[in-house]
Order: sequence, then C-alpha cells, then structure tokens
Amino acid sequence: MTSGGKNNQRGATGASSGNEHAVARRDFLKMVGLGTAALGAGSAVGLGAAAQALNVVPQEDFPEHGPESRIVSLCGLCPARCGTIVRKLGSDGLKRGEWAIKVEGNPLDPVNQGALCPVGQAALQLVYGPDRVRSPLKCVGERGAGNWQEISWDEAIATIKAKLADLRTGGAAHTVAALSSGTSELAGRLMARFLDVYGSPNFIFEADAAPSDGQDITQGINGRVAYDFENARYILSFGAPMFEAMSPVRQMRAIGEFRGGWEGRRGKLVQIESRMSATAAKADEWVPVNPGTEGVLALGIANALVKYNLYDAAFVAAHVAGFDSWPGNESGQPNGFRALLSQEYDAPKVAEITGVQVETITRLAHEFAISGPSLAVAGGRRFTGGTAAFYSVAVQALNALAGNIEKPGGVLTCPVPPLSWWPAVKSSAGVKPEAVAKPALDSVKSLARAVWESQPYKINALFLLGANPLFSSLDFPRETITKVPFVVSFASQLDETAAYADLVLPECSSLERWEIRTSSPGFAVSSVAVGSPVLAPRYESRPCAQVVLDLAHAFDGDVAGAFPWTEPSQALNELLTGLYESPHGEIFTERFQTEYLRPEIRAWDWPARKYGSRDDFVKRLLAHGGWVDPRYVYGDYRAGLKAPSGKFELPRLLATEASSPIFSGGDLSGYPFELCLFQPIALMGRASANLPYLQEIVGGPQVWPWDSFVEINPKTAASLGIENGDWVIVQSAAAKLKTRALLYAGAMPNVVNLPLGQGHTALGRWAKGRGVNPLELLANGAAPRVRVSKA
Amino acid sequence: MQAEPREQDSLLFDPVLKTGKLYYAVLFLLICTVLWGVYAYVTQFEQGLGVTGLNRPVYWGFYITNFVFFVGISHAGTLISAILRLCQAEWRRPITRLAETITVMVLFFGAGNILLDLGRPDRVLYVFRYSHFTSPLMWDVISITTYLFTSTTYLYVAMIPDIALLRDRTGGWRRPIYTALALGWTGSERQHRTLQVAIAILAVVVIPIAVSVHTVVSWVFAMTIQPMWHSSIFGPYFVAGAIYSGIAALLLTMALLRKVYHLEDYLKEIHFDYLGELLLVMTLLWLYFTFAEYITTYYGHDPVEMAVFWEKITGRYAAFFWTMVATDFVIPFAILCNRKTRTIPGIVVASISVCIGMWLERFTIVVPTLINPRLPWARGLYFPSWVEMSLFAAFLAGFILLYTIFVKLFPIISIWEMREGREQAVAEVVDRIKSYLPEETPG
Amino acid sequence: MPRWGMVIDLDKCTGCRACMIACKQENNIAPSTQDQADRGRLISWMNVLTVVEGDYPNTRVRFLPMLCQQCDKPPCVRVCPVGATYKSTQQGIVGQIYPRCIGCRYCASACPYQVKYFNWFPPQWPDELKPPRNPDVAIRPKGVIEKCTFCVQRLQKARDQAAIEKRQVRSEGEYVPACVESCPAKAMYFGDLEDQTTEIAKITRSARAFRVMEELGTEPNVIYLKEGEWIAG
Amino acid sequence: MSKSDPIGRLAGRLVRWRSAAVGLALLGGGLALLASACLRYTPAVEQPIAFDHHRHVSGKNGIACTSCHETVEKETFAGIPQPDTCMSCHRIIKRMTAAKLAAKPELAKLKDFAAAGWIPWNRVYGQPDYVFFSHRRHVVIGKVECATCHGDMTSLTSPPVRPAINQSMDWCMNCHQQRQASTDCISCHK
Repeated sequence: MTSGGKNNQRGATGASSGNEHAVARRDFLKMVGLGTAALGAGSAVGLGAAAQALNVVPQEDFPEHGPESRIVSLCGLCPARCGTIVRKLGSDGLKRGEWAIKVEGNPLDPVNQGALCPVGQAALQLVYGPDRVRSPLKCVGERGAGNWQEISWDEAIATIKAKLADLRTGGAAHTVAALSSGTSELAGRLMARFLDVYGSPNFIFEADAAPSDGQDITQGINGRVAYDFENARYILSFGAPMFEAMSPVRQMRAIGEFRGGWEGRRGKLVQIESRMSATAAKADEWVPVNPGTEGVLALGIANALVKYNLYDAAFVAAHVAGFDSWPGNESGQPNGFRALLSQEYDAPKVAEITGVQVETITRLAHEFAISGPSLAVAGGRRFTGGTAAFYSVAVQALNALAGNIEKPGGVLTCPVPPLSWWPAVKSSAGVKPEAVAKPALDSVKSLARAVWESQPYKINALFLLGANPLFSSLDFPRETITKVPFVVSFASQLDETAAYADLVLPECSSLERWEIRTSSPGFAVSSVAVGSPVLAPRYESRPCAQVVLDLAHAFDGDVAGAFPWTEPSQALNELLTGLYESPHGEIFTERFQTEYLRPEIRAWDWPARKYGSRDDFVKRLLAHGGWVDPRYVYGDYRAGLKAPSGKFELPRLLATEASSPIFSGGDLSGYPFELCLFQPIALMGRASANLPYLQEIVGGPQVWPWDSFVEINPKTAASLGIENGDWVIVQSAAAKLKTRALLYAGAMPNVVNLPLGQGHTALGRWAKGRGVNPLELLANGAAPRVRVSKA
Repeated sequence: MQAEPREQDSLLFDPVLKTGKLYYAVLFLLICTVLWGVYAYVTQFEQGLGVTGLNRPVYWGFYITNFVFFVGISHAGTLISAILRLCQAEWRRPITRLAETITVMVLFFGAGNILLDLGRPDRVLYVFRYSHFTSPLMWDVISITTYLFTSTTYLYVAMIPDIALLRDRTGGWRRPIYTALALGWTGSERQHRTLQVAIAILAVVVIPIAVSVHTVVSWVFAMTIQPMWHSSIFGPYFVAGAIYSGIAALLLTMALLRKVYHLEDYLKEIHFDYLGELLLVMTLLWLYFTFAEYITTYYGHDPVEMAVFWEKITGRYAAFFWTMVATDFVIPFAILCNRKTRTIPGIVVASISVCIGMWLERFTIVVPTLINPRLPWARGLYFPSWVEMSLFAAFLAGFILLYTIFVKLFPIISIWEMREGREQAVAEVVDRIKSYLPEETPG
Repeated sequence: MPRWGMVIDLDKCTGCRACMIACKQENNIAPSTQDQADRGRLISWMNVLTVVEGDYPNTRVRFLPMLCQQCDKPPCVRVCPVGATYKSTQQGIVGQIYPRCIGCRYCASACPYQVKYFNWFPPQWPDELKPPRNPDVAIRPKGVIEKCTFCVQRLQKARDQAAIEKRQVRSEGEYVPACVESCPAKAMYFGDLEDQTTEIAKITRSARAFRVMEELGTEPNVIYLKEGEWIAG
Repeated sequence: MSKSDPIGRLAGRLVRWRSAAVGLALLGGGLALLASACLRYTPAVEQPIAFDHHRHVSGKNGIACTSCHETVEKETFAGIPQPDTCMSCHRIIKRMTAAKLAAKPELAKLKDFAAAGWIPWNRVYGQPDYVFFSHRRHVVIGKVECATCHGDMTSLTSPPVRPAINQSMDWCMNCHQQRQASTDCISCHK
C-alpha cells in the first residue's frame, strides 16, 4: 500500500509536531477514560442505590419476632371442631401484644391426630380478617338497609334483656328461638340452657346434612351414628362426601388407614355418586348414578343380597324387624322388606332408574357381602326434594342386611363421655306451663313455617349463633328474616342473615374463647376436647357464651340463678369433674395411635390414671387438649338399636318411600339437565368464602380459584358449542345464573354440577359478589333440572 | 484520478453538514416514542413485572424475543463487513460502515432487552460480582460485551481517516470532538499501514466472536431440557437466522439512506443485487435449518416435544408459525429468485418480510415451548401488555434515533475507502486478477 | 450429611389441598386476587395438580402434589447466572437466596417441574392480615424468584436445638415441613433419605415408589408412591 | 509552537483540558463515593432514655448482659429490657418525690415509661428480613462474645447512636470462615 493521505488532507503537514504532544494526548485520553469510567461507575452505583431504595420492602413492614408459645385450642370453622395447637408469638408485655402465626393440628387429639383440613389451616385469616365485626351494631332505620350504629355492650345487653323480659311477662317466652350453626358447643349449650330456664324449647341446629336420619329412624340413636372405617375392608359410599364434608380430617385419616395403614391390607372404597367428586376420584371405583337415585340403587343392591342369599340371615332374624312381613300383616301374604325388594327393586328396574348396569349391581352386592367387614355409608346434603330420609334409610338397610351393626368395621354408636352436666333447670315461675309444653321447633324448615304460618306459633325473637340460613338454606327465603320482629345475630363477619338483624354482636373467633367438644360426628370414641383462649378478643368482640351469661345475669331470680358462673370457663370447668372421677380413660398423653381403634385394643379396660388433685387434672387436661377413652364394647345391641322394638326398624322405610324418586315424575321438558350441587372442601363452613387462601383452592377435583363454575361433560359441552372457560347461562324454573364452564370428564352427560358456597351478597370483601349461589336455582321448590346455554 | 475528487465525494459530507426540516421532524417523532418507552419502563420499574403479560409458565415473552431479534440484526454489520473485507470483495466499500453502525447501535438495544426483562434491574451488576459461569446467560454477557467492544473498535478504527477529514472541514462545537476522535490522523503512510493492519486483525477477530454471540444466545434455550429448545442444531440455526435477518436489515438501511441522501451513485443497483443474492442463499439456508429442526422433532415424536410442535403447526401459534414460513421463505424466495423482481423495491419488500419473519421465528421459539412445559397440566397463555409493546416500539425508535444521530455526526459511507478504491484498488484488482491466471507467456 | 427428602403416597392423598394452605400460612405467601390467579400468577409452593384422564364413564382423576423436588442434579441451579439458587450439599436442599436473585427467571424457564414462582408484584396483605405472618420466613420483594424450601426455617431451629443438645438433627420427626405436618390423610412422609433405618427409607424401597420425570436425570428428593389396587378377597 | 500550526494549537488545548479531565474524573469518583456512602449511611439513633451501659455493668453494680437482654441464650433475639426488668432493681423510684426525680431526669423518664408499661427503645442493630440470625446459636453454641459483634458496650456511658460494627455479609462470612462455622447459604438465609 502506498501512502494514501498525502494529497488533499490538510493535516498532513503537522505530522512532525504531533509527536511533541503525544504525551499530552495520551494523558488526555487516559483522563477522559478514567473520568468516564468513574462517572459511569458512580452513576451505576447511584442508580443501583435508587433502584434498591425503590425495590426493597420497607423494614418496618417485616413480621416481628417475639417469644414463642404453643397453645392448645379447638378449630371453630366447621362442626367437626378438630383439636389445634396455635403457635403464638409475643406476650401481653410487648407493645404489639401477642399474635398467632400458625394453626396446626393437635397430634394428641384422636379426631384429627395432628392434621387439619385446608379450612382449619386458613383459620388465621378469619381471626385477623379485616371484615370482622368490630363492635356491637344496632340497626338504624329499615332492617337490611345496611345502616348501623355502633353501641356499647351494656346497651346491647340491656336492649335484648328488655325485649326478652317483655315477651316473658307477656307469656310469649316460647316464641323466642335460637338457631345455631353448631360450631361453638359451649355457647350453644349455655344458650339452650338459657332458653330452657327462660321458657323456650326452641334451640335449633342449622344442620346442613341429615346423614344420620336413617340411623335415627331405624335405630333410634339420635344423631350419634358412627362408622368404623378403620376396621372395614369394603366401603360402599352412596354419595357421602367423605373428603369434603362431615368431619373431613377424621374421615381422610380413617380412609388413609383403611387404604394402607396396616401391613398387607387394603380396603376398597366404592363411591356411588352422580359426579366424580374428590371422594369418587380417590375411590377405587366410581359408579355414576342418576342424581337422587342412590337410595333406589341401595335397595337394588339389597335385593341382590337377598336374592342371592348373601345377607346375614342370623342377624336379620334376631335384630331386624319387618324383613319378612310388616307389622300388623294379617293378609297371610308375605309383604315385608323382602317382598318389597323383589316387587319394586328388581335389578332391571333399578338399572333403568339409576343408570347403573344390572351386572354392576350384582357385582357390588357380591363384593359387599364377601369382602367384609363392609360398610354402606350415607351422607351429605340432598337437594332432590324430600328424598333425604328415604335415601339414608335405604342405605342403612344394607348395613342391617349385612349385619354390620355394632361390629368391628361396621356401624357403631358414638359413646357419651362421662361429663358432669350442669344440673337440669326447671321451667321457671312466671311462664305459663303450656307455652313450654308446645312442640319445639327442630329445623330451619319448621322455624320458617313458624314465621310464615304462625304454626305452631309465631316467632317473636330469633338468636342466630353463627347461623346464616339466608345464604345456606333452601327453606329460609330472604323475606323470612324480615318477618321476625326481633333478630340478634352473633357473628364475626357481617353475613347475609346478620345484615337483616336488629343487633349484630361481634362474636369471638375460636382462638379467642373457651370451647369444648363433647362428641365428634361419626367417630365412635368417647372423647372430650377443651380449647382455651389463645388471644385476647380482637376489637370489641365477646364470646357468645359470655354474652349469654351476661344476659342471664341481667334477669333476676331463676334465670340468673341457673348460671352461677361469671365466666364461661367456670361453667366449662364444672363439666370436667365427671372425667376426673371416671374409672376409665385418660388425658391426651401421647400421640393418639390409630392402633387404638383396633377391636382387640378397644376391648381393653383403659383404667383411669391417677392425676393428683382435681385442679392438677384440669390443668393437665387443658395443657394437652382433652380426655379420651378408647374403650368400645362391640356387639352391644342395646346401645345401637334403641328403637322401641329393640330391633332395626325396616318398616320405617315405608313411610319414607313415598318420597322416593321411583314415584316422582312431572313435566321436565325444556330443562334437559339434572342439577347436582356439591360442596367444595375449601368453602366448607360459614366463613370460608371470605378467606382469600381458601378462594385460591376453590374447585372440585380441579381448581378454579376465586370463582364459581359449572362442570359439564366435554361431549355435552361440544354439542352445545361450549368451550372450557366460556360464560354460560344455567337456568332452572326458579332462576338464571351466569357462570363459566369447566369441561370435566367426571361430569355425567345428562348432569351439570355447580359448587356451593360462592355467590355471597355479604360476608366481606373477598366473598361478596363473587360467583353464584346455585341454591337460587332451587328456590321456591323448583325441580333440580336446568337448561344450559352459551352466554 | 486527481480530477475533482473533492467535488465527487462532497455528497457524502452532506448528511453531516446539512440538516433539513424533515430531519428534525423525524428526530422529534423518534424522541417522543423513546420517551413513551421511558414512561412504560418507569411504570414497570415501580410496579413490577406484573405490568407485562408474562405469567407462569410463560416466564419469558416479548423482551427475550426482542433480545434475540436485535442481537440477530446485529449480525448484519460487523460480520458481513468483516467477511467482505477479508474476501477483498471490492463492492463492499460503500456498505461496510453502514453495516457496522447497525451492529453497534442495535447491540445496545439487544442487551437492553435483558435489562428490561430483569425483575431486579438494580442488581444487574451482580452478574459481574457473583458470576456463575455454569449459566449460559453468563456466556451471553461475556460474548455480547466482547462483541460490542470489538465491533465498536472495528467501526471506530475504520472511521479515523474520515473523522480527520471532518475535523478539517468543520468548525464550531464539532471540531474539538472530531479533533479528539481523529487521534491525530495525518494520513501518513505509516498511519495507513497501521490502520490496515488493525482493520485486518479486527476483521479476523470479529468473525468468531460474532458467530459465538448468536450461538450462545441460542444456548440460553438449548442448554435447558425444555421441549423444542433442547436442540443441538440451535447454534448454527440461530447464527444463520441472525445473518439472514441482519442482511435484510442492512438492505433496508441501504435503501433508506440511498433514498433520503440521494446516494444512488454510491449504493448502486449492483450492490443490492449482490446482497439480494446473498439474502436468497440465506433464505434457502433458513429453510434448510427450519426443515431439519422440525422434521427431526416430528420423527422423534416425543410427546412432550410434539405438544409444542402441534402448538406451532396447528395450535394457538399456527398463525404466527405459518406467517413466519410465508415471510421468511415464500415471499423472499419468490421475489429474490427471479431476476425481474430482484430490483431495489423488490428487495426492500423481501427485506421487510424477512425482518418480520425473523422476529416471528424468535417469538415462536420462545413462547410455545414455555406454554407447553413438560408438566402437561401447567398451561398458560401469553399476550404482551402495552408496556411490552411500548418498549418494543421505543427500542426500535431508539435504534433508529441513534442511527440518525450517527449519520449526522459521521459520514455513513466510508469516504477514504471509496477514494482508496478509486485510487488504488482498481489497479490492485487488475494485478490480483492477473495473479490468479497463468503467467502470460512472453510473445 | 443429611439428605432431606419427602415421600408422598398418592394412594392416600385425597386432593384436599390442606398442604397448600399450610404452606402459604407458614411461608408468608401473600393472598392473590382473582385477576392475578386468572393470569396464572398464583404463588403456591405446594401445588396439588389434578389430572383428568379418559372419557366418561371411564374417567380417572389423579392428584399430584407438586412442590420443589429438591433435585440432586437441579436444572435450575446450572442456569442461574449469579448463584442465587444452589444445591446445599450439606442438607440436600435446593436453596433460593432472595437477596441475590436478579429476577431473570431463567431457572423458572429451565425447571421441568414448574415449581419456581416469580414475584410479579410486591406481596400485599391488608394491614389486618399482617400480624399472623411468620417472622422466621423472609417477605420476598417484587422481582425475585421464590420456591419451596422444605421449610428450611424449621430446619434452622431444629439444628440449633440439636447443637445445644450436642447431637445431630434426628432423621425423622424432629424437622417436618408444614405441608407434611398438616396432611389429613397422612399421605406425606419426611425425613433423612441417607438414613436407611427410618420409616421413610423403608417406604422409598416400596415397589410403588417412583420419581416424577426420572428420565431427565434430575434425581429428585421427593418420591411418590403410585396408587394401589384393591385385590378382592 | 507557531500559531499557524493547527496540531500545535490542538495540543495546547489538550493541555488545558487536562485539568478538565481531572475534574471530570474527580466528579465521577466523588459521585461513586457519595452513592456508596448513601447506601451505607445509617442515621443516628436516639434512645428515649440515655442509658449508661458502663454504670450498669461495672463496679459493684456489675450486672451481666443476659440479666437485661434476657433471651440472648434462649431465643433468636436478645430481648430489650422493658419496665418490668428495670423496675425489679429501680423499685425505689416509685416512691421518689418529684423534687428528687427532677435531679435524675433519666429516672424520671423511666418512671413515666413504667407507668405506660412500655419503653419505646429504638433499634440499633437489625438483620435484614431474609437473614436467619439467632443469638442463641451464636452465644450458646458458637460461644461468641457479645463484644465480637457489638463492640465494647461496657465502656459506653451513653447509648450508641450507630452500630459499633458494620455487620455486613462479608463480615459475617469472615468470622464464619475463621471459626469454621457453616458457610452454607441456607444456614443463615431464609
């Protein structure tokens, strides 16, 4: 290459003098470089600092440390009331006081053995929920309009007292009723006692389900039915929501044991249900059945048991009434249960009604008979008209045929723990005896009837103990509440029913009150669990039990006299004497062993331990959470068959059969789909919909967070042009709901499924206006039939 | 040769020395877009990456797509210029600077997209402080930094003689800048020799670096075990794609500058034709790689890979995929393989098509895989938010803005190289061609 | 050196999702909103997946609790540019160090199990819900990745106690993550997989044992037991 | 250097720019320092009572650190004494007259705080939220002296306004390496 720049470049001449300044130039470059680098680094660090300042969580927002303690308590989110241990930080001495950071299961408690369901796990979001009622509220202006005035507790109690005293002097004490959700037993017991002494028999449980109807009717054991899942080897569940409701933790534990707790044994769970629920998903076999026909299928299986001579003839002969003929049969023709089965419930007919094949019915009957100990389980809420009683009796009849009563792996009876109950109170003077003698209301339905029809009498005042019938009951239309002249609601969040109350009293959460559990649904172990308050009541809240005491003390004489305690804990403490003196049982001392539920161990005497003084006993009991006596006497039919005849009462089936879907009909054109409502475990309990953690796991087996949905079979959906996630209209004779479609192969082609628990119009920021309440579809007795179309 | 060379090349100084109203209008528009992008970023910085359309499992979206795309475009310049220089392709002379500038400018925006994508941009320096070289992302950091540094040097070194020219032609505030940047260039023979050596060395060095850049970019994906990412072909596939999109971007830039600054005498049809042919070659290469990639996946028929495969072929990304095939192959091939359509307008259309197509290719590589992860029931959906789209627009605008400013400061066609070509290369080429041939036998 | 691991018996798991809530409460995971959940941004270190297979009436629904598998060869660790996620050889846990994370989400893209969660926004609690947060667990700022740590805060406390008593943390029972503790069906087991004498070690030798995506060579420390079958008679 | 020599002129200018360059470099460096200082800067902490550590721990009144920082050996946190703790020794002030208290203003403050049941001490040392730090682990298991991390508090006659030791992670790691304590990230990060 030749020198190129020589021609036109003016700078060419300066080449020689350039060298002179070479040093300066180098320095300059160095300086510029350095400066730039430093500036760059500086601004980078500066930027970094600014960025960091913007990005970091402010220090004071961090959770605070404090001395830790673990306190035994009871979960209060559903009636199962599992034992809990609450991790608490801080103490009264600290500025920020004390705060609970975690609720765990109490490993000593035989019901849940250290575990908790998702609802129980989320309890702290209720305790610390921003939507809690903070002080007693008095309705101003029209009820239900939402104008509240904060009042003092004194004023609230004085208002109630004045109202009740007026009614009592007017001879209308019996027109006061209390409706309880059953989540606070202590408050319930005290309230019932208050009504007793005050002069009203109307303490009502707002029970969701009536799974024990069958047992009550046939065995007369009054809601104390229990299932020995752990010792069973074959479970035929007729739509019982084993993993979603009733006492889910206990049931899941039990099924876990049934499945693989014991070496070399694995039971089979068959779920007969009209949708693939979580229980069906985990069952070994799912038998889809037309909605509402589970009872018919049970009798179809019963028929097969009888036909193939697979039933326990000895048990039936000795302990079952009405098998061969109904009582009072004088025709000479056999007309008993056996005849009924062969006439009405032969396999082809049952197969047609239920949609279950004849072979399946026969196979289930055989498996049920030979894989014992076997269990037929009923449960859950029924929405198909009045079939609940028929259904549960029919299922229970299977247990009777298989002789599964009071046997290991069979149907047991909940034992009653030996508590020293408070002395009974006498109906007090000043109340007309005939008022007390009037029949007590026993359900939401009868309560609503009393309100609407004044049958048997008008209701003048209603206490709501955590109950929210406006949202959760079909039998309690919205107008019902406005027709009750005086309504007081004990509520921790302002629910739909409380919104119509005259007074809303802020109820404590289960972590802020004394609590006792004297029985556990479906669990045949005699146990008592006691929870002491973990935290001081937040805001102005006060335990319902305390309010009942305060109210009683506001009266004079007999009413006050029936409550010789200033605090609920004293009333509770009194009960424990019986346990202290019991010759059997012990305080929860070690991790409850599932082995305790084996028949050979339960036959042991379990003599009581020595605990020193009564005070020592109580102290230890409170520290450990309760008392248990695992003894069980199998084969004691006197305990299990308490009907007047002392036998299993099959004839009672006849009374319920009228409601069987076998006889139902009606014009259903235009509503091609059966409606099946189900309870997602996340929304079990009254407050769950307002707990954000639970909203995140709402769903059937598939999660569909923060919303309602309708499960549709994919093929059905395709025929309707509906895709997953599409908005759809579900319309019944009563209502029209808009929600999104969830295509689910576990939905039957002729059935659509909607979850219960969403669609609140009150309760709080997370629940209100979210999703739809499918009960609206069944309002005014509308048939559970719907049509579905794309929105 | 000596006759009026100044007159002849004065056109090349025009962009630097004369500024029209249109220029300010464009500048204003670009700055507005960039400022809008700044606003979008401030929003993202303050509120979090939640303002994007990203989610679980689509953790990466527009930003990473743009990162790959911009870095791909960067292959236009330095790599092509270096190859052409080393091959002594004489037609390169008006193209090299123009191309190299694209590289340098666009690389900032490529790397910038990674910054946008970070959840914690304040910790970006951690990649130097706590480097973990097991991460392909670190290889990217090193590779791109090196590429940026080398490309900038390469561009700058080859510009020194022209800066010296400007130093001598300008006054006012510009002069000291040019004086400093000219590094005392006098055009002496020694300086020229040094310059040529430096350019030659840099050209050699920059090629493997450029190849490495898009290889490691592809490895960010290929080194995971995600379906349709974990592919050994990804390195060459990405490099080929990068060069492909790079040439298209280069052709677009050339056409634009030619039009705006009336450079018809410098950027001639022949240049477009040559580069157009190169683009055609890359079109076929792209088809080859794409075909190879998809046919292997299909024959392997791994269900996990097939989920992604069908997502692209018939699923929710089919529209993107087939548009990509059309814009990356059908349109450019149809235009370029025909002499009659391989005109400048034709090539511009093909280039635009390729640029769009290559962006779509990056997008259909990044998103469908993330939407169909191995866990078949963790599905997602992705649609970019206004923030992501604004920032894409702002980055494009920012690139054009930088380029526009560059054009205002430095001659975009290398004046000294044009002169060198005119003054020496012609003779040299004749000599060289002679040297290829058998010695002329005397007589 | 312990190698902490978990066994989940899918035969017992009922899909109740108590583990998810226990985890959220223990590990300060802020409640989401419907909008964010719909966008797939719900954070749930423990996530019970539902798989629906087959058509009606032969439908099969399976639950698969999915959490960080604490792989011995974690794909996420290899790709992290700053070492914010790493494999603790001392405990067998894959650590996620929040103050180091730059939020590039490479680990999340590389994880075949989809168990890395990103903080798209700063975590937000209503003021009333702030007290029950766990001081033993960091509040993750926006822009970082988080994931299951096997409740490492519980391990830290257990190690302190063990050190004071001059012994090692017991292989089983002393240190238990919140999800395992809560499981109503007792479907989850937790312990040191190195110790062959424990119950969990016995279970891992079951014929039903498998690991998710074992073919990828990630060597997870979460082991699942297949659903069992009923044998008549 | 003639006036007609452009390169010479340029060189002259360059020399003049050198100072500008130095200035620029200094500015950059200064900015960098300032920024890093901002990052590290902690404002002075004032305490509600001018507590005299020296007086409490030395001489015949010598009280052990753990007497007031009660949970040092039991919990992760050391525990800051509250009125209950103070008043177990300072019982007398309940009966002191206003006049006597006026002479001892700090005790007067204590009396007021005791009535409120709470002394609003301000935090001097604090670990970030993502660090699992346990006093118990360090003091009981690691046998680390208080002074190692807090400096010589026993000689202070007034409350410290700033941490005596900058407890950075490097500082932690240094000590951990020296004492062969765990350097596994999850030992201290949560």
